[in-house]
Amino acid sequence: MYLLQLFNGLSISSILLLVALGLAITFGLMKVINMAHGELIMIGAYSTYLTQNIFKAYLPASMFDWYFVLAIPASFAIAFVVGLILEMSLIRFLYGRPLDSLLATWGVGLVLQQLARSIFGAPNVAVTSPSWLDGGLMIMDGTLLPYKRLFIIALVIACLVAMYFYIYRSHEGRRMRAVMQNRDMAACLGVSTRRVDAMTFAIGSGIAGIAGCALTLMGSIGPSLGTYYIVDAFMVVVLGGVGKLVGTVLGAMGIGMFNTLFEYWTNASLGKVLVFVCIVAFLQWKPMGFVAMRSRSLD
Amino acid sequence: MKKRLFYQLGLLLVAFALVLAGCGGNNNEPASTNGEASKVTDAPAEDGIKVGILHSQSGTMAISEVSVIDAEMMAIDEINAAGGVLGKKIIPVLEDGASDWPTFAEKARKLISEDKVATVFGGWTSASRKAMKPVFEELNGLLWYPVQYEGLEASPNIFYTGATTNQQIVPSVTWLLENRGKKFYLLGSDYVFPRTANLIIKEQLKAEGGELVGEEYTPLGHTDYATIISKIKEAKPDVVYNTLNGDSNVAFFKQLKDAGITSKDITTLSVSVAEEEIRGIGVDVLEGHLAAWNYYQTTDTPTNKTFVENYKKKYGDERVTADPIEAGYTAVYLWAAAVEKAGSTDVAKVKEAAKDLEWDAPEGKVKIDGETQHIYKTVRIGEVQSDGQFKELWNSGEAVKPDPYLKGYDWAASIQPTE
Amino acid sequence: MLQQKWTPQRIWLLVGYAAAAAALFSAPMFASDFRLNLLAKFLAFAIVALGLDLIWGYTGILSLGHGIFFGLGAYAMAMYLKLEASGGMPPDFMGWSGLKELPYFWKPFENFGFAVAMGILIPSVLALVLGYVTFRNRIKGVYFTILTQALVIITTTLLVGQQAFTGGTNGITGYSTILGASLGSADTKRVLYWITAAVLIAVFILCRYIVGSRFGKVLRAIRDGENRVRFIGYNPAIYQMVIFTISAAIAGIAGMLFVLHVGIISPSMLGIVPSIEMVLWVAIGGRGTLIGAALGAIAMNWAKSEFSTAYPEGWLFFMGGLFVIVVVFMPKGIAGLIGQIKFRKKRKEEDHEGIRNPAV
Amino acid sequence: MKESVILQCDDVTVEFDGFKAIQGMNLKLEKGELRFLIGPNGAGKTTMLDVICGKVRPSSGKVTFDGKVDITRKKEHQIAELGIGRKFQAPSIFPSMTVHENLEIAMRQKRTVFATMFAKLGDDERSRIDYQLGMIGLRSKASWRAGGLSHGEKQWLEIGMMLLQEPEILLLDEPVAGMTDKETDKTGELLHEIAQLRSIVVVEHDMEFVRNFASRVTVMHEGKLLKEGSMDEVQGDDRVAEVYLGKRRDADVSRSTA
Repeated sequence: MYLLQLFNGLSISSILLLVALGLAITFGLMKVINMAHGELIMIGAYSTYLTQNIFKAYLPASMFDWYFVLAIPASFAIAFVVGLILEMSLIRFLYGRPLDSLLATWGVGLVLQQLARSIFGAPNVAVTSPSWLDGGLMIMDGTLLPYKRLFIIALVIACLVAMYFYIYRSHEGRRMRAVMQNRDMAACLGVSTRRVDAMTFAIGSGIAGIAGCALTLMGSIGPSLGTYYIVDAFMVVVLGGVGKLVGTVLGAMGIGMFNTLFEYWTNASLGKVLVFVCIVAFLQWKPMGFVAMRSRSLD
Repeated sequence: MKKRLFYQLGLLLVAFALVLAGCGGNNNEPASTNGEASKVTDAPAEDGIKVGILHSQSGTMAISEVSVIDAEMMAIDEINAAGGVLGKKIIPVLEDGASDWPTFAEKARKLISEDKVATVFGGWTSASRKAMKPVFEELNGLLWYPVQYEGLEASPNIFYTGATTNQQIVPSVTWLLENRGKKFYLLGSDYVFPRTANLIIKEQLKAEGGELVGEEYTPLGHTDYATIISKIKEAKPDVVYNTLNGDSNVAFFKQLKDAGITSKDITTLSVSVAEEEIRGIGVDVLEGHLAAWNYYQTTDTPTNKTFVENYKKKYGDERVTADPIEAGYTAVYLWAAAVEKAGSTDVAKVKEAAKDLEWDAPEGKVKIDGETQHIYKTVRIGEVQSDGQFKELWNSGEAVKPDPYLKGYDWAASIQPTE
Repeated sequence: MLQQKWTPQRIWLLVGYAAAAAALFSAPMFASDFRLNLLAKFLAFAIVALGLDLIWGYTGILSLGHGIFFGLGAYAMAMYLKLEASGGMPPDFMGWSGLKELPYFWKPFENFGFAVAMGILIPSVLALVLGYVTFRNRIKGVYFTILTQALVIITTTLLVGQQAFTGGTNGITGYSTILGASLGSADTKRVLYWITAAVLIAVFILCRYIVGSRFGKVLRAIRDGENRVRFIGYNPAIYQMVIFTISAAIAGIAGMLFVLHVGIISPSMLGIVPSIEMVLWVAIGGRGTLIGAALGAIAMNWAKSEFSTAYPEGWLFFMGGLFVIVVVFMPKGIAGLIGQIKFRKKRKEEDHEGIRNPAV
Repeated sequence: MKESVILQCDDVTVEFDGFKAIQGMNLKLEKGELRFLIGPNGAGKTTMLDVICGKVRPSSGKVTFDGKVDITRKKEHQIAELGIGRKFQAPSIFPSMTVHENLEIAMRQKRTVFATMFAKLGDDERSRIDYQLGMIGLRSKASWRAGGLSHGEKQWLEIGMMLLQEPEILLLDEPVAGMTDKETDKTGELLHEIAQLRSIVVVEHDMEFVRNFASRVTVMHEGKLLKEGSMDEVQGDDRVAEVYLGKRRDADVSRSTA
């Protein structure tokens, strides 16, 4: 049973991580408090819903199971484009004003939610998960590890690896880090900061889209989907230490594991309270999160 | 110095304008702001009867409530097409409760005291009803509340057209004990309806020989049920009695299926999952699970046939009807019938006329109970089929008399309100 | 203001304030009962906005947890009202939650004075404790903001979960009288409105005093450069703690008034959404100006009320869009906009005087 | 002579994530002394000031103020209250407040919440501020927003704020950076004037300024004390010439961070 709890904890951590990864970029690297992140997740989920409907309508039933393979890049792409538009029309005015970005993007979130309500209707929509993700891996004494949860763990790892290579190994990534660390200097060296900003934000949004796609396997798809995850996602990033991928992973693991433990020992409501109390206490102890960066500047 | 002062003066001017706009503007010409209220209201206001429709059109509860608005509007249109009430057209005034309880109270107050509506159809959550109740009692308005709820209430200014506990929960528990097993696991969202419902169920289980093997509440908006499902597995219940709210149902049922538990392994009976919710959860995960309601789209009555047809014709073929939708629709007709009988929209007269009023609703014959202002309803237990519709497994035969305080049940003596 | 001279402008300003106060107090004469009730609610919101402006506009701390302080004040008053309605018996929701006895911590709330004191004290003490630990640990900016959100989650989950003691999601509603006077009667409502207006004016004067004092200058210095303040010899943590506590107390007072006018308090009023909305009132009105904050609260709520009536389906587009535009393109809000117009006009006249600070 | 030592740093070591910015630095400052701290970029000069004013905690070593108070465990505001004032490299004034307000809150006074809440600007305080305004030449701009001042004026304002603070020791990090020659000379004279009453430590890159105004100079290199003495002694030292004076100075372009 403890094995299963461990797995559950891992699974919750992976979902949290997936939800927070995009935020780790937009908030962690760019210092934009994007409250519309949840709505970008929602966009990813609705993209999956649309992909499913297109498959249902235009392709033979035998092909249906493969819609999900296409849905992941589709969600990424759509959320990417929305993120790009958002950055170019709005976010670029907000660099260096993190608290203002919080308020403005909250307004954006409201609009996107209502937009979803107008387009898709207020009720939830259903996404049928592909049959190859049904069932699970049976390991001893009837403990079943659902394929969907395993799939999400794998997806997170894939995203992490891709992000790692993009940020730390690619040419584009190097520019991105340069801009995030010293905008003026990067600009002096001929890096187009406008372009890099837009790309970075869009990639963060795209990853939120992937998260939305994955979440269709686990939960509801409706206009308010994003609101369920947004606060948790911020907690993950802050707990981990802003600006560090490793920190985000640790943050997600910490919250996921403790959540499962507390929920198992007490109940869901109390478990949630305890987790948040722990976060508050932890931040008192280490205000900069698990992985902190020191600086010598005055502020 | 000068600039500062001019600047403050400017602000003060704006303040003035606002205060005046906020309070003064309206009194002189009460119709003006109401005129904007809905496009329909611009029609001749004199020879119509205004009614309020107050549900959440935004926020988390919009998921459920928007369909009820549709049903109520349809009933109003039908009645108007048939000549209206007392020879006058019904004019709906729409307001958004925005899933926020104080907003419900505010809008209720506006509908009664500003728009002077004859009655209001509205509310979904218990909290929204509790928020509106004092307003209706204070201003002597009339509210028709269309959703099943936890009982223990009977306001003289509210008509309850959804089921109270003895028309849904109590009979379903009895049925489950007789047909599915004795070991119950109670799972609900952390709010008033599930907690009160489970309080009742626990007493009933004690009295009728059931066994409680677990009880769990999850915060509203909870999205991961892995831990709860392992707890359920450990407890090995025969029945999971599910009072989860809206979105949580989706996560719970999807993850229940992934954990390898089907309706054959454990029976789940839900009281908040209707046809509408099935569409959002997906038939693939819900097939075979049970629900307890008073109405299904498949309920076989002549009125229901035309009701479903008209609803689909009006709002689209893919739409479905469900219990609260039907209860909202019924509420409008019951009110109209009461007004016709009373010959007036006066609250006291309508209430008097509504006593023992009968109507052939889509769910079957319903009757208003004068004492509690609830309605007699038939209890039905249904099983989700692969087409997303319910198959009725059992019904109570005749309409059950509403008993919101469960006075007719000895075991419920301890759950009376203290006041 | 170095020398307080009776310049004509100053007199005009005082006349303006007096007229505004008079307008506030005479509103019951031309407003319908419903409108008066709405206005009273907005005035309560304006009070929170003032408190919020103290910490955000003047000290640079963004709290997304003011809903809690507002709510706790409201709950204190609601407990009193509920006990008065139930005649000291356990209120209805305790009954259907299986609680037969009135819990010990409810009992003192039968006393009106005690309830009012608690409505101020509980939020203050909570803010003091939170402020003490976080500001001492130099948690600031975004981190503080997110911490307050965590606090919101904790408080609301607890309030919802402890249904037997708090009324759960339904909150506490169904009151009858206050100090024996019926809450439903028009006279009581008018008196309550006047009390609210008076409290608003009192809080406004208090805030003006704070902002104008040297204490207020230190707060602005903290906003400009917290570390620099430290090297001058002030302990910013204490200042932040004190102003945060004052702000929370003001929110608690506003909460108590809110309950009197609205007749319900529930955990949803303490949630993240209302807390952000409160900040937005200040943002839209104009952070860093007290009148702006109060006006923002009144204007936004009035707009919300009107638009949600006029366009029940689309009002969120409008509100969301407004938030975005104001925050992004008018960081100083309505007050800033008016300031700009005035400024531009004046500038033509005194073109050569350079950039003067409007504060002196 | 012992009682005239106002500040003594013994064996101070500072580590940043394993990197030793200062290694066993000693520094003794006497009352009324004007001391210049020089050295190439990265020598640890600014960090040394940070240690004294409490911004950075040394990993080992001791800083004693006025012969009795160990200030290494005290917080910044407590150290400031004791009488150590700090001027940062980049002018750090409060930009949204007026020049007058900047001076008002910096002025030596009771700094408790209660005291500031009910403080009234008395005649005495007003004349102190007015005197200071005259000294830093900003009297005509007293009601300007400090953010609108020129760079040099900001530097002056900050010095003025420090003087109103009336500290025993002034720590100045490149006070003449960005000033015109005339302003620089004026600053130098001002420093000498102040040093009559107080002790001053100046970190400076501008060697001409150091040559013109320094009495005693401490040279740091790689976190250690390299040489201490009069300007002539320092200039004559081979090692100093090698690590510092021999190189061309380009302080205005590549500046070590504050």
